[in-house]
Amino acid sequence: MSALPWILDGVVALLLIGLAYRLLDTRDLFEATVLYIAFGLTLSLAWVRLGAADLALAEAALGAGVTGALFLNAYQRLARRGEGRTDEESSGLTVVDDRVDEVSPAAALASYGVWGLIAGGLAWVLVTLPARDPILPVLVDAALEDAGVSNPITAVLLNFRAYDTLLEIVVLVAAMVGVWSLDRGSREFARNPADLGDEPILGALSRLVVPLAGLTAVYLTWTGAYATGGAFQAGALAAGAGVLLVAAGFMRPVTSAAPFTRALGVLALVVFTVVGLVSLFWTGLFLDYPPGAEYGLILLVEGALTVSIAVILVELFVDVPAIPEDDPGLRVLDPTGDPLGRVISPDGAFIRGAEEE
Amino acid sequence: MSTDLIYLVTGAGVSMLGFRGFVTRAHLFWKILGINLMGSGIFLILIAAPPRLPGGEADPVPQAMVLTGIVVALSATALALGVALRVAVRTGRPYLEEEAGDPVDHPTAASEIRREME
Amino acid sequence: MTDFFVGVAVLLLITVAAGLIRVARGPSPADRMVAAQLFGTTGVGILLLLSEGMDEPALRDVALVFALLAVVVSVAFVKRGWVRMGLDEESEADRDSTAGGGPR
Amino acid sequence: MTAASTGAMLLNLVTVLLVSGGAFFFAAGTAGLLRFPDVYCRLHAVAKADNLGLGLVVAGVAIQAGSWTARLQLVLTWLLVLASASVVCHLLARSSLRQGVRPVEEP
Repeated sequence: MSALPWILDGVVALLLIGLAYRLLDTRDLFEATVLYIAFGLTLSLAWVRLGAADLALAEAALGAGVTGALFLNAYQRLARRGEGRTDEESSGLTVVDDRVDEVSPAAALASYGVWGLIAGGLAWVLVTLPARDPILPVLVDAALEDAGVSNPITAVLLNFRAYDTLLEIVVLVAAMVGVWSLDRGSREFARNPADLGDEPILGALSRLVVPLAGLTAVYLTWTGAYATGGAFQAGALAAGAGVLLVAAGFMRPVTSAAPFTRALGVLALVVFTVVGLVSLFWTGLFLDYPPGAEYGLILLVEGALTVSIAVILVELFVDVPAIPEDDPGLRVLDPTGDPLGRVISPDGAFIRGAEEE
Repeated sequence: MSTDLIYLVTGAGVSMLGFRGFVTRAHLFWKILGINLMGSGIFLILIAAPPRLPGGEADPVPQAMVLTGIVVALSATALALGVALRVAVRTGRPYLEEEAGDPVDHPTAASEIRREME
Repeated sequence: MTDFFVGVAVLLLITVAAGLIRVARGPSPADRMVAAQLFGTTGVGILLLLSEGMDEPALRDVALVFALLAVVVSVAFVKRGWVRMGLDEESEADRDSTAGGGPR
Repeated sequence: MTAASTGAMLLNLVTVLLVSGGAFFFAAGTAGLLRFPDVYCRLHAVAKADNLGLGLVVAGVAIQAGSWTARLQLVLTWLLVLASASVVCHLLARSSLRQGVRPVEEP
C-alpha cells in the first residue's frame, strides 16, 4: 500500500476547502460562479474516492453541470441590470458585492479563528465517533433478493424507501410551480444582446452531443437496475441536452406555460402514485410492489422519473424570471423614449447623457 | 480508513465555511452559494462517516439519501435564485431590505418619468 | 501500474489547481471560463486514469458525463453569461474596428 | 523470462511513455493558461495541448483496459471531448471578439 492514494485525497480535500473559502470570499459574482462549478467537479472526484460512483455521476451532472448553468443564467439576468451604465458609482452594482465590510486583518483572523474552532470541534466529534459494525448494508443485502433490482442504491431509492423518492419528485414539482409563479412578466426566453446571429457551429455540436447525451441517459436509466446509474443521473444528463437544445435555438423555449411540458413535468408523480395505488390494492400496502412485478414496475417508474426530471430541470433553467424592460425601479437604457439615449435612474436623474442637457 | 477521516474533516470544514458565508454575506447570491456549500459538506460527512463495504463501495443507504439530497438542493437553489432575482428587481438591489441599510428605491419613479416623456 | 496511474492523476489534479489561479485573476469572464474548460478536459483525464488505477469501470461513465456536461456549461455561458458592463455603443464600435475586423 | 511477460512489460513501458507524455501536455496547457497574455492565446493553449494530452492518456489507459468495449468507450469519450472542446473554444473566442475584447498587438 503506497501513500499515493492519500496524497490524492489530501489534494482533493485541500482543493475543496480552498475553493469553498475563495468562492465565499470573493466579491466578483462571476468568479464565484465558476469556482462553484469547479467545486462541483472536485466534489465529484471526492465521491469517486469514497467509493460512491453513483454520487460522482449525479454531482458531475447536477452539482456542476445543471447548477452551474442555473447560476450563469441568473448571473446574466442580474448583471443585465448594470448593463450600459458607465458611471463609476453604479456600474456593476449588482454583480460585485459592495456590501462586504472592510475589516482589519486581525479581525478577519479572529473571525476565521472562531469559525475554525467550531469546524474543528465538529471534525473532532466526527472523527472520534465510535466505530460500529455496519447494520444498514446488511439489511439491504438481505432484502436485495426480493427487490427486483440488483443495484442496492436503486433498491433503496425505488423499493425500500420509495416514499422518499415519491416525496422528492413532489419537491421538484413544487420548485417548478414556485419558479413558474415567480415569473410575472415576460415568458419569453430573454435573448443575450451579444447574441447577434446564429452560430452554425453550435448547431453542428448540438447534433453531435444531444443524441449522444440522450443515448447515455437511456443507458444510465437501464443500467441503474444492476450497476452504477439511475433515473436522477440520467434525467440530469437529458436536462443538459435540453439546455443545449434551447441555447442552440433548436427547441423553442417551452416553459411551464405550455400544457404539454406541464404534463411531462408531473408524469413521474402520476405514474409513481398510480403504481403505489395499484400495489395498495394488490398487496394491501402503498408502494409495496406485488411479488414478481418489482423489476417491471421499478423500470416503469424510473423511465417516468427520467423524463420528468429532465423536463423540470430544463424548465427551471428557462423559467428563471426575466427582468421585464418596463419593470418599475429598473434602470435601463430607454430604446425609444429618449432620442439622446440617456439612462434614467429611478429617482429621475439622468445617469448618462446629462452633460448634453 | 484514513480516506474517510480526510473527508470527514473536509466535510466539517466545508460546511462551516458555507455556514459562515451564509451568515456574513449580505448579497443573496452568496447566501445561496453558502447554503449549497453547507449542504455539500454535510453530504460529505454522511458518506464518509459510515464504514466502507468490503468491496470498497460506500454504504448504499446514505448514498441513496445523498442522491435525493443533491436533487432537492438543486430544486431549492433554482427557486431561491428566482426569488433573489425578484428581490433584485423589486428593490433594485440584491440584498434583503432590512440589511441593505439604505432606503429602498421608489419602485415607480422610473416608469413614471418615462410615461411623462412619452 | 496502479501506483503509476494514481500518481499521474495526482499530478494532473495539481495542474488543475494551478489553472484555477486563472479563475481568480480573470480579467474577463471568458478567461475564467477557459479555466473551467481546462478543468473539464483534465477531469476526464483524471477519471480515466483512476478508473484503471482504482479498477472501477463505472468511472468511465462518470468521465463521459463530465465531457457532456462541460459542453452544456460552456454553451450556457456563451449564450447567457456575457454581459456588457459599462460599454457604450461608440466605444464598442471603436474596439471592434481596432480589433482588426471582428466577424461580420 | 517468457515471451508473454516480455510482451506485457513492453506494453507497460508504452503505457508509461504515453501517459507521461499526456501529463506533460496537460502541464503545458496549464502553463499556457497562466502565462499567455490574452484570452485568445490562452484558448489556444487549452484547446490544443489539453486535447493532445487527453489523447495520449486515453491511448495509454486503453492499452491496459480489460476489454474492447472499454477501449471503444475510452476512444469515444476522447473524440467527444475533442469535438466539444474545439467548438467551445471557438465559441468563446468568437464571443470575446464580439464583446470587444481586443487581442494583444504584435510586438
